[in-house]
Amino acid sequence: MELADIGMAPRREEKVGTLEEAVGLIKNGDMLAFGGIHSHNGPMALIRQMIRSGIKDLHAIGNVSAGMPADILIGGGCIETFTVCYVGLEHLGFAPRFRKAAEERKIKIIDGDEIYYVLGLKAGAVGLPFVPHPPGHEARDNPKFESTYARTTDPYTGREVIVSPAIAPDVGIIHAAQCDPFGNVVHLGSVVADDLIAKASARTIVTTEEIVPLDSIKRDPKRTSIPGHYVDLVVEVPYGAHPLSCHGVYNHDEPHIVEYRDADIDAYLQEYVFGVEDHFAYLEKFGIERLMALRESL
Amino acid sequence: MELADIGMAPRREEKVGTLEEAVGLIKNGDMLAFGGIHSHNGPMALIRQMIRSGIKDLHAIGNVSAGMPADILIGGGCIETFTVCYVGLEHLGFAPRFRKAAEERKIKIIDGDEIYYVLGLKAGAVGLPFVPHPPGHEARDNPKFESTYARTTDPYTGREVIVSPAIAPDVGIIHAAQCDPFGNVVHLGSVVADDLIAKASARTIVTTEEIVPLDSIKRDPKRTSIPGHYVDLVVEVPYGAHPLSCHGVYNHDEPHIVEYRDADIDAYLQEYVFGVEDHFAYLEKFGIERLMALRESL
Amino acid sequence: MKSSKPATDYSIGELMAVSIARQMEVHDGDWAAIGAYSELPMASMKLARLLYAPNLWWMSGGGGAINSTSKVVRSTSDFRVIRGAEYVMNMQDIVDIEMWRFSRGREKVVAVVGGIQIDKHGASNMVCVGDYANPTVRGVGTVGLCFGVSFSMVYFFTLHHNPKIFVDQVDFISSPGHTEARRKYVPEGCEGPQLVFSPLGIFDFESAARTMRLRSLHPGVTATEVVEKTGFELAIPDDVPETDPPTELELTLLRNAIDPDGVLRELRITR
Amino acid sequence: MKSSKPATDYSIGELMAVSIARQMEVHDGDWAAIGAYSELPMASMKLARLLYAPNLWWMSGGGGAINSTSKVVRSTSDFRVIRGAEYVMNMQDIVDIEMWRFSRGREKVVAVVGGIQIDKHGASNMVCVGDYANPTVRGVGTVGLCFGVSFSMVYFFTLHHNPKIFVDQVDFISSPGHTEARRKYVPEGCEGPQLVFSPLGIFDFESAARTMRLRSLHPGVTATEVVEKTGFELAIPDDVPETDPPTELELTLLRNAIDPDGVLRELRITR
Repeated sequence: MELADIGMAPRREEKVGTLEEAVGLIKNGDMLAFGGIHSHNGPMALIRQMIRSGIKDLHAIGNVSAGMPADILIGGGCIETFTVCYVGLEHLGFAPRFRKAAEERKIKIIDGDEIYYVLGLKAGAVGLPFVPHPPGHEARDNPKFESTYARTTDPYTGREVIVSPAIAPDVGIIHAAQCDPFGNVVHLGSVVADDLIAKASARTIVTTEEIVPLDSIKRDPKRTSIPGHYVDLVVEVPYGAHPLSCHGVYNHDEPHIVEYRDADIDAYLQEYVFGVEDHFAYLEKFGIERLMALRESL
Repeated sequence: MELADIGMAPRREEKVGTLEEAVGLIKNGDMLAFGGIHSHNGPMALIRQMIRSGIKDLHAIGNVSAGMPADILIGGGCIETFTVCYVGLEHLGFAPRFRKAAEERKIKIIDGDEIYYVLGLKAGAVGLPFVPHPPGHEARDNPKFESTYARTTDPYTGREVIVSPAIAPDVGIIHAAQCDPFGNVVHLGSVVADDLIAKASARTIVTTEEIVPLDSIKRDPKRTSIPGHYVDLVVEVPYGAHPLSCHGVYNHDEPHIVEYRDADIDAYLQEYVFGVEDHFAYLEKFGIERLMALRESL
Repeated sequence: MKSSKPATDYSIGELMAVSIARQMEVHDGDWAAIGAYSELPMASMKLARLLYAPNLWWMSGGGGAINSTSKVVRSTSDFRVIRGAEYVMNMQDIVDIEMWRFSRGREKVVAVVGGIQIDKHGASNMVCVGDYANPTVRGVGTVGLCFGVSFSMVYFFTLHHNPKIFVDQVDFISSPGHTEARRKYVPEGCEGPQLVFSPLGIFDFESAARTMRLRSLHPGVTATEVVEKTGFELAIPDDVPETDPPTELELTLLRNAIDPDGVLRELRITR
Repeated sequence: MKSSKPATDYSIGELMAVSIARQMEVHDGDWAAIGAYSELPMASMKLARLLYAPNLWWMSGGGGAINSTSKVVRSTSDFRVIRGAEYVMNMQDIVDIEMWRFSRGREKVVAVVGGIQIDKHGASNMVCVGDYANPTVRGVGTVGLCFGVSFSMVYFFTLHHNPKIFVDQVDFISSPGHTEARRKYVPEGCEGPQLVFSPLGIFDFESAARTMRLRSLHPGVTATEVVEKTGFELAIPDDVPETDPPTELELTLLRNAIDPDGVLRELRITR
């Protein structure tokens, strides 16, 4: 019982909303980070909703190893610039729309490695002015992308050091197994950099398999992977990562990722994005038996 | 069953040792970091063994909020320099031997705040050359400790920024509720900066309430707070944090901390450090009933 | 929401805890940190979330527990504070918060902290009394007061009110007051010291020179007494109201739900 | 410890996995990372810990699982890899490892990774074929190859051996080889590329000019074939041994304990 229940105090506000409201927090031209890694934990339902809504000119900083979420955003015409650490489909090969757009110079690319990405987000989260890199990185092909790196002086040694910028996305979008109505997130598998994305982004949207009650969070606060104060909106979207996995809930649907890879992108988008009314209509295309077969606990 | 059990492969080596072996890894003049915070999770049994062994001239970087562990190391004559973020006894007042040594200028002090401490350890862990600070910190009394900070240029704005050095201790000592024989640590309460200390230190020693089997760790690897590859030696020391708490196992013994605070330091050390043969002889001075009364699960 | 009649029998600690809790109403939806030796603001944060700021996010000192609903204990890093919390920060999380994140431009990030000295412009000092190189009193250190130049706002509380604490100018600037140095170096949005809650009254920095000004007197305290016990010239408006006493509801919550062990009433507070 | 008789029926993937596992014997007590698209080295790490390097610590790619004992799956970030692991790294942990930590001066930190191009000095490229600004083939990105200048040692594996992969000079230096630039910029202790495991043989960089040198030929492969399929002048010693085939024990472990689903035998490997 809360005092709010008997009218003696204001009630805590829930942050729960819809995919449509989530897209409303994303503006054309925003810098966008998305969570997960490779074929895992990407906020795919929200990404499909973004494409359906015609979001444009995004500067995606992706995630540290982006696959289908990056590729479909490019294929859907949402991306102007991509900060690339890795965009590919692991053992399934290159990400075809990313590769095509890059080779045809249809998108602007900023190449930054995992240090650039992770420490950049960390700096962006807290206002560190820049990230000084350890010595040795000068031996790589940094001169080819001077827009990525700059240089300053290490006052302790007098040496010149390579530095990279802080990264502070306008919007971070994340998918996780559980989240309470106030934004407290629980990852059942890898967090990867989802916590950093939430910290660094001006607005953070969490889609989740299941909105759990606050009491579930309080049972073991050490399981909470992202504290809710970083989260602006929570959307319950079962199978919201499909065809990627949601760690600890279901595996990735590899045959469908292959189907996506090999499809004509316009036909694919017509069938699975524009041609379906909403996320549940999308799921109906796969059927309960197939979706249930993907389920697997940790 | 392992292949080593039937002689078909070499056996994984355990890192288990004694407090005496732990002290053997600490040299006079070393830079030493210790884990925990305030009256919690300090590796007190190992610290008493260090004092008993006459370790000298340490540069302690302490923990971010150090209490009795800092004070008794100073009282025991082990410290030459102390990098101070906080040394005190919370609601129990100033740390008397720290205060006396500071006011009598018997120890050298480097004042650094929590950013200096935490980001310095982070940089030390990975070889970042220095830590650039966010703007605004120039408004504090930094000029009074120029030895703490230096300055360089932010190449993105042209502004001068304050920077602090990477911190890479020679030895980190940590106490936690559980650890397996290979160094995988489990904190039941706050980790604070113990994980960073383990990462940044050239040698890391873990004292633990209980050495648990590897299978216990593998049951839920997400509970592991420090991976064992950062750990050099594991020592099982029940009540090894007494009179501080070990989060999730027992509370701090506040009456004894008060007794320590108010005691003549030489008399205290004679009674509780030099006058007892080992850790169990120390515990016998309190008796089982008192020790059991401190126990409390999370 | 102070929906209950004024109480008559309360301690000065309870009055201060309630005053801070009420102030948190303007921070509903914001984020607040307390430090060590902070039983009093710990009680305030809990009371605020129950009555005035249900959307306040707060951190219990270095132990890192967020929105703890455990009973008040004396050490804010005590692991019992983790009970009923929603997240447990490690030191990296804490430092991430201590630095700058106005990029979000939404919630304020505030601190409720103490000091061994607080001066007329609201600078605070935790490092030393006297010369830094040769101190009369060596304090605990620079700790987390780095957030004095990065948090949106800082509130001070003190358990004592005397000229040794309230000094004309601090001997070491852990966190700067409303000075030229702040205006020169500190980013906009970091608004600095707001209020001081002492055992004698509540103070702000709204004088023309942005020096400490009496805002309300606790019941039974006179302006003369405050002036005598303050080590600089305090700004005193013509009309100084009395601090609203706790209500019965606030006290009932404090004593039954928040602090059943009576930690707050046992605090050593001197005027 | 290769205590079992040579096998005769094995796939090229199994031979490569075994070769890498055996090499890990010198890294017993060290730390190793694999990346994405790494079913093969994943099997190697598991085999190494069973037979040759029980004290090896290894990380399964971006999912961050340390010392996983699960069966081989195709995605190294698959959550099933967390089963039987001892710790799960987040990206900050991973980047902390990717950077420099020779301060410990004890264990080596090694990587087993691939590349879309590898050149004669051991530089690797994951970014582009052709001009960076106008590439013929756009690769996946610079990823974690930053550790090419911070890890103690780098091992390469490739699932194909042809002149498009083994080029005279990479079109983009993701990770530098044994060049003047490495000697000028990279700290001592970071020793660079060590061995290359390809479907045709094993290679080192021990020629006088520190270029890629044939170390052993896989059974049935000739030096002439390797030379034809390599896009630069390979150093070839007078005597080149044959790569030791897997033993029955190694194959039994691979097929029953490590990779019961047969991922390794289904790998698309071309010579």
